[in-house]
Amino acid sequence: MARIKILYFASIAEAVGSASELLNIPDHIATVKSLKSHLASRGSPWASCFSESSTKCAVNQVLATPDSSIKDGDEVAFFPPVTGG
Amino acid sequence: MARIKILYFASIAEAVGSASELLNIPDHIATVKSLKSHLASRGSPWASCFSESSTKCAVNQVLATPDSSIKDGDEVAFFPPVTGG
Amino acid sequence: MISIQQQDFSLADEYANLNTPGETGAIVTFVGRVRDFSDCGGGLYLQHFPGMAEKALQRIADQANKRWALQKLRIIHRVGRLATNEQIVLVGVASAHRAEAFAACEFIIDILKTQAPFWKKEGDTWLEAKASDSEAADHWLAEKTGEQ
Amino acid sequence: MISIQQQDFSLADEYANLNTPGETGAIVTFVGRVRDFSDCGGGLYLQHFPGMAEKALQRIADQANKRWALQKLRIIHRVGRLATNEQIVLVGVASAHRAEAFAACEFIIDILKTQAPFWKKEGDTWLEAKASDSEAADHWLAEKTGEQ
Repeated sequence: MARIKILYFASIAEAVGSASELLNIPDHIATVKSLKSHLASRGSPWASCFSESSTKCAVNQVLATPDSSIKDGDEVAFFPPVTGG
Repeated sequence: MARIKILYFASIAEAVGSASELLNIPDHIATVKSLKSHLASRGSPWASCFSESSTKCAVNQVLATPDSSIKDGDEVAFFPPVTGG
Repeated sequence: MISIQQQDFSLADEYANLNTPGETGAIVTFVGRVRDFSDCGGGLYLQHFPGMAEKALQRIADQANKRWALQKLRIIHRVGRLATNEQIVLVGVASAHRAEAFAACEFIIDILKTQAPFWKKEGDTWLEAKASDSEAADHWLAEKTGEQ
Repeated sequence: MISIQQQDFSLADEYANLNTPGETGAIVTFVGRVRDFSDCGGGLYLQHFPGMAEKALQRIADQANKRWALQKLRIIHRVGRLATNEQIVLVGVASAHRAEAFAACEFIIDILKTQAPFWKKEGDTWLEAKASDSEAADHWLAEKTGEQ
């Protein structure tokens, strides 16, 4: 069982009504892709945010791919495409 | 017989030792090309300045070609390639 | 040098700092400002990902320094609530020659727009990423050998 | 607006004048400065062709305005004796969007360098025109359809 911190930004934070949470995840959730499925399984509004392929993920502040691994103590952030500048 | 004003700039003014002159030119000198030959015929240092193909010419402050015509009252300027900015 | 801050900045001060007397031949600056979106109440709210945003700007600055011969560069990105006409972002680059300064300045803002974790909200609406911004960034990534 | 003058200019003042509150999204400025040529005594002497130089800058400004959607633009070129580190030339462009502002600003200085009748002297030597400047100008003339 891994314990991770999840951060949400911008429209995603607004949709899920939270900026961060601490989450215990079972051992079979070991990649970004499986974490997204896990979050999407919470139902609306999570389902739509985390089935969106445009939703970006960073693990420990480095941009991640669906196959990036997630381990105990990681900080995992989810956010929409950036619009700064 | 046409009377024109000639202006010299930068390295050309320095070479010929003058910034401007008023010149009466015979009727057969009616183009930039023939004026350059006329000035080059004055001998050194004119010969080298006015046989240089890189020497630019403007007639009445508009960039001219060798075939541009020259008439009474014109202001004709000679200068090297520009180096501002 | 990179900064992420709520407070405004002074182009004049940043310009003065970019100059190295006798060495700098060209300084190019870009400033982005808030346009009038009064149909959404006006102004912008800018959110960022603290920590990751600083790293992203530093990485973009490092890439620009590696790709072009630059003397100094400066990136400032503001966050929080910004009213119409306020300054949002500054990119300033100093070089011996203008081609490098122009290329690096435009590169930095183009890459920043697509890679640095900042998000803009107008009124109640989070802005959508623009295809034109992705294309501008792709252009730099495609011409890796395009040093001028 | 274009100016040819002996006296120095203030980037801060020109930047403030380029802004149209609520409409301007991007301001790009370029400043060229005198680098150290101390082997020729230092500094520069800048000569221009009065009358024709103003017309040339105005024509370049008109071309930029025709080619890109600009809000304001400013060109200042100094003449006379300039010491090492002094400002020589300023080009400033304001637009709703950055791509236009960058393109127009670089276009103006590239074309100015090859078409406006100014000449620089370092010590006793009049500078020679650079092939790289001709190439930069040719690039703009070749991509007439390259509005971004």
